[in-house]
Amino acid sequence: MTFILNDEEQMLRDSAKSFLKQTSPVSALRKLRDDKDPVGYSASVWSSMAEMGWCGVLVEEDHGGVDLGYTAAGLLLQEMGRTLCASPFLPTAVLSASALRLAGSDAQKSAWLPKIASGEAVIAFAVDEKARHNPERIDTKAIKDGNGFRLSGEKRFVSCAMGADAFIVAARTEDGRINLFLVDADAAGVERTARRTLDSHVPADIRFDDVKLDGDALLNGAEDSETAYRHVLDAGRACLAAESLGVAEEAFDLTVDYIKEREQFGQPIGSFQGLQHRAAHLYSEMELARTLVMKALRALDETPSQAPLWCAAAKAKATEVSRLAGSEGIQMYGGVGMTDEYDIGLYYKRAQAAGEFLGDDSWGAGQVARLSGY
Amino acid sequence: MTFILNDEEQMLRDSAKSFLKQTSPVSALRKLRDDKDPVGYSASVWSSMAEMGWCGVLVEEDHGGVDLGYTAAGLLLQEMGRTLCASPFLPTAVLSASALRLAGSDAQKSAWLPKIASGEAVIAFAVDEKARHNPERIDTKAIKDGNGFRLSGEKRFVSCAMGADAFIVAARTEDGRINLFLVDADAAGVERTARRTLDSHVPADIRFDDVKLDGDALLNGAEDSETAYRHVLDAGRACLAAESLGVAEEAFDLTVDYIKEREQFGQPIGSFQGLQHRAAHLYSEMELARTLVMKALRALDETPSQAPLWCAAAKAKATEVSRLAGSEGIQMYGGVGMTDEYDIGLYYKRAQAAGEFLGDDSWGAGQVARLSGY
Amino acid sequence: MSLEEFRAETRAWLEANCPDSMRTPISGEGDICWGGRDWKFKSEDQRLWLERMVSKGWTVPAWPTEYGGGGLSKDEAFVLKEEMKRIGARSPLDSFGIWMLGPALLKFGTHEQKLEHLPPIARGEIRWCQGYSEPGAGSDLASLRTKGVLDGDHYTVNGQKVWTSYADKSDWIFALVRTEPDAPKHEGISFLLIDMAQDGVSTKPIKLISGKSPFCETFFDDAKALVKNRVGDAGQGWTIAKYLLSHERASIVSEGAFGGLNPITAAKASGEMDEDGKLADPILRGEVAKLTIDGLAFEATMRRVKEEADHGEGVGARASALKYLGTELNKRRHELNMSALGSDGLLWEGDAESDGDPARNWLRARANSIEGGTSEIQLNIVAKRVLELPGG
Amino acid sequence: MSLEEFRAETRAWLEANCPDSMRTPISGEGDICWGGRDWKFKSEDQRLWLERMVSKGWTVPAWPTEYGGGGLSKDEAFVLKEEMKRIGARSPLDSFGIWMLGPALLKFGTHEQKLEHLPPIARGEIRWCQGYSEPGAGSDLASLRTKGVLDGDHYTVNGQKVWTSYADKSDWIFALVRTEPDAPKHEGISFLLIDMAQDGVSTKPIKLISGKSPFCETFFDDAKALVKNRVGDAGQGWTIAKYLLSHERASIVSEGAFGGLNPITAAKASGEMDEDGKLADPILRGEVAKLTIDGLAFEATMRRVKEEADHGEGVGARASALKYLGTELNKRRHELNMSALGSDGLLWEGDAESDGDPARNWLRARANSIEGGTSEIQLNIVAKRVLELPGG
Repeated sequence: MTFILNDEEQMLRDSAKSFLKQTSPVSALRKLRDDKDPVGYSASVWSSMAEMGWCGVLVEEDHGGVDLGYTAAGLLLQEMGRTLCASPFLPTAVLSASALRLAGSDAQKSAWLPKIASGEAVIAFAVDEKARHNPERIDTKAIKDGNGFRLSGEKRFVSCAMGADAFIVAARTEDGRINLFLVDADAAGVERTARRTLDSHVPADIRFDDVKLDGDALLNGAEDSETAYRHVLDAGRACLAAESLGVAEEAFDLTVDYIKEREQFGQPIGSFQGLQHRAAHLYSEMELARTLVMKALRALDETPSQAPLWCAAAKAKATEVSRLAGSEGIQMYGGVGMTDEYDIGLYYKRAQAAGEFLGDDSWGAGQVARLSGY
Repeated sequence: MTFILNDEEQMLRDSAKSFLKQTSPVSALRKLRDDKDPVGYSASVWSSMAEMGWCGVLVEEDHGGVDLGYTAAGLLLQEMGRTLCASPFLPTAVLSASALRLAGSDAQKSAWLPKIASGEAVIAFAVDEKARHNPERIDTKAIKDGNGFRLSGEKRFVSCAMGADAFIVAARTEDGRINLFLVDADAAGVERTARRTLDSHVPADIRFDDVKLDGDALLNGAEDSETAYRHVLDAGRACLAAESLGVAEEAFDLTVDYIKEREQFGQPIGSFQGLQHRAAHLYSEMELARTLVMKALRALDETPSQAPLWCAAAKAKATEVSRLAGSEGIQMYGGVGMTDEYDIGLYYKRAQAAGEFLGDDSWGAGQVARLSGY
Repeated sequence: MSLEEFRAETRAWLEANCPDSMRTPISGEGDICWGGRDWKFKSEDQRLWLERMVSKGWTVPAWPTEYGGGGLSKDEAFVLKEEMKRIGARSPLDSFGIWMLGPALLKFGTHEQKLEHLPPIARGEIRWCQGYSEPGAGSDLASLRTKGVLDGDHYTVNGQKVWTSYADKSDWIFALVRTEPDAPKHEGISFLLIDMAQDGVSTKPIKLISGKSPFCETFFDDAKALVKNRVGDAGQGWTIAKYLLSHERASIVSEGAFGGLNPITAAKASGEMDEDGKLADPILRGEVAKLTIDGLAFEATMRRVKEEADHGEGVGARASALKYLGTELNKRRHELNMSALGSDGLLWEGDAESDGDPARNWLRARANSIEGGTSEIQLNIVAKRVLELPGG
Repeated sequence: MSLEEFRAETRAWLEANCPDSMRTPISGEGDICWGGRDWKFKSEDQRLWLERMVSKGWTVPAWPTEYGGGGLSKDEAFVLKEEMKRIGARSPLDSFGIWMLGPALLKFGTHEQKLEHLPPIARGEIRWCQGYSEPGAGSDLASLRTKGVLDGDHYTVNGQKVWTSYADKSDWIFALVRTEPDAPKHEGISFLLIDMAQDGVSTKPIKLISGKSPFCETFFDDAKALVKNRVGDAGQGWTIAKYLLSHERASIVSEGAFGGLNPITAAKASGEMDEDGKLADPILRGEVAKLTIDGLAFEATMRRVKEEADHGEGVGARASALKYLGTELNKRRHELNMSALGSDGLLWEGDAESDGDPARNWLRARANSIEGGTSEIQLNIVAKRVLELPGG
């Protein structure tokens, strides 16, 4: 593997940077928040992403995608992190697209992947049922019923679920295994409740009350559901870590700029060694996070067997570092860092939310210990 | 309870300070080390301690002690920490005296407590059998044999055991309970091996090979052995925490003095904000350790039911803070801190050893969680 | 009267006079009684409780009776506090007048100033706010620019303050104003009491990252402050402010030690304990245990330092270490609360009024290490004044 | 020759020429081959292995052949490294001449200097040590006081150096010496090569807290250094030293990333794993897991930065961040080793030669963040040169 971006990746990142800066700056998130947007993201930004091919970044060309791989997906999310862009990119273009690609039947793939690539369909990915992430704690049941299933259970804080056309739901079948099911958002017995979160996103709690599913709702293609489930979560962790890294980088850049300008006691506060050492420490920690994110993304693309370890490590480190960048940012801004007027607080909030989703730093450390065999 | 020392305590501390400074400065430890002293402490200092009543600090007056309580014992150890005085005070005057007092029969008390108070007897206290402290992991067996017992097992790194006349040994009886036994150091089947440790102390590994004990070797008086065992360990933790605190305080004072004097780039290094903030942080942390140590000692004297929590917390914090004081000390001293010529390294080594004994900071934190019910 | 007699009488009086609803824990800021000209009592019991306590002088039990206080000794005031705590009685009145201006006036004010201003504070009639910080001044308070020009019996004040708590709800402001422009930085500032019910004073709330707006910007536009309402001498403002800052420090610290949600109750609330009653995530549990240790240590340290201070050893610059420890600890507590709550902690608003409280309190806690002197300033103070390290 | 051909040839040569005993891991410092006038080979194989590698120029594979090197390209040198690693071949020769003086001479030396000094380094005939630090100078290298006075064809050198690694076993020293007393601090220092086999040079080992004495004090008492052995211009010493410091930084970092005991192997050795194969203490396990993450991250970061440097993005001041991260990480690793070892880690000396190694290595690691520029210096460099924060 190489840590160096190839020309294609470089171009993708540059174009993402300029697109997001123009179309989805931090003020766009503020507007979604202040308007109490019902889905929490901009449909027009989402369409533009589709036009640029982003939505199909993990979709094969046969199904209308551009198939650039996880490194590319991660680079896009890193840039989205930098401008706090809220979109269904992670749940739809990463998690759901990956699940369909790995475990979808030909029919499922043909039905959904082109719609994902074109931006027509938003699919949410429903995992957790309790407050803290744990992919083994799945109590939602899918009970065999004729050729189909009956689905019951509750999922919590599902990203972008309010605007979703369908969900991919992790549920336990009677054999105790975790399987993935495609569930129409409008199916009878599905009830979703918007949850407005501190990062101004709008996930939803979803209740499945004896929802009748056809047999072909089950994802069971080239790979079985459970294998795909674990791989998709790894991919989600690496990509979300990339977003957290972007959040950290922008928060850090804002802070460094601020302490260069801001004067106290007749000199820029960035000239005080106390702050200098902490800023340099944070920079050093970010170097580590940068490496792990890249390593995890490349592992997904090139050496999938190594991905679980690197994805868990990347998620843990990016969570830790982005929260540190946010909290140090607010402290170094001082009083104005506490005001809604400055953006630094929005970065801190997103760092917290992105950190919690798919496993925070404690969870990630535990996972690294397990995978390392101690 | 009060955090303020009463006049008696104040006097005790002041006299300990001046005695230790004169009789047992750091150079005394260096000499024991360089002479490869076989027991690792000075018999003459130990006699002087006995003359001043220290050895009987926890022994009732009936048995020749001064019975001043755990706060007094802790104050003495804190001062010993400051000069790195090595002595059998903790194993004999604290652990063994407490065990005998709590669980000794009248005969055992009459036989041993006066000897402890007078400095005639050194008794080591043998608990751990594995590398990390855990009071539940006792595999040494005491099997009933007629009116007596047969003792088999191995104890590791038992403090001051090379100079001991007897040991108090934690062993499991056939009912699965932990009991304490008084074992003569010269008994047949007892074998001890000196272990020279990094702090220049000389603990010993002790092997008990089917050692025959009389029935009255069992400590089973006013309190049963197992209750006494736990209480004695708590007391040991608080007192050892007090020693660690003394180690931290002296290391810190040395360091602060050093950075006031030492110049770099034309100014004292103590004027650089980077070091100032770290020194101030360490000072603040030491304030917390100071409180916990005092709280634990007072709890042992006044509200024993609260002692387990405070003793575990004090041990954990004092371990953490003394190690931090040592490592920050070496870093702030710079190159000369790495040389044997300066004392700071000796403080760091003792902090490490005292930290490990009777449970380090990880163990203490786990214990606090258990005792707090989570 | 002996202390025991005082305790018995106090207990009986509280039993008879504290309404039942005033013995329940406050559920949020909305339950606090702040007083002031425009105060609307939240309940009849709240009004009654204030009135009864005012009649005893027990809103400010240790102030002299002639200024509206209870005239209690330190020990008696402590007994009153204990007895109130025993029955869970709410504070009848909270205000910056009680916490900050009162102590300043008692120490630096004239008899006339005390007579004019203290009783309305004690009775909850006038609500005060504090005007120290200015935009751009931050930790460097001595660089203040709000100006007061002497003009006969009054100063004409122009400038802007920031971080004035509840200025939009207050009646008067005590403010630091540069009245001696030619004096050295620290010596040109006076401590002025300014009536906010005049055209020259206006306020604008500041929206915080927590979504709340407890602070305002306050503008002085040819505002008038009578010379008789200058506390202390002209140019003595800095001295008084420093005295008050140490009071503020103490109050922020005690807030830091205050109960509320902790990671264990949080984990219980979010269902993150396992069947053995252990925190399910072992690594998070380790972090929480270290917080428990530091929390026990900090609360006991507050008691120790108080005891030592009573014993005559003084607190002095060590207060800065406490402020640092308490506020950093409180931030850590809130961070671990959020971790223990997982996605539940992310909730910002919902149907229940308390929805979003953990997140908002987590964000609010970030200010602890900024307000009342940043953590960096406290560490500087410890380094210079406790450790006596050389100046940089 | 293509790289693949080179690999095949190299593999075959190594197979044929590396003695079996030179393919086993070194068990300690005693197994390192340092060379020098007084060198005693530890084994015949060690001698043979050095001789054979010298014959290929592969003790310094990338140096030009005329100076005793192998003349390999960067890629070829990398292949050689990989192939040696493949069979676990030991380094045939380690020395400060290879790591430090060589690069300096290659960059700043004259052709004559290179011809005179590089081949003996490559052949392990002359052992060098470094004379930079002085008592009291510490991080402030520019304040050096060792003086050199020009006297015809040589300088007369007087003064004292400290922290000269293995000076008591070395033949020559490269030293920073103040030769232009009137120039500004940084511009008055020259880089001199001094033969230690003269009466004017003496050494005294320094005993460390680890109980070892790898460093010395070195005294110059009218020692002579020929002018032709001045590297660079008079006064250019600081520039050369800075260049070398970055080399030293890199070597300390890679030592930091080096294998050896880790908390897992330590816990296994001390019997502190539970039946499930988990580290028995769950809180320690959490700390170790965080170390694992940072360790993975750091090692991969070293590879990333190397790759980026090869790709032309340069390393520059980022090397300071790496030095900081690597050394702090190594200290943490040793601390956790000690925790995992429990009382076993406390052992200082015993019957086995390796008894006490964990404790001594733990103490040795404390120097990582002091030598080669302290962590504080590295953070200063990152702050100023990477983040471009203003001067204090």
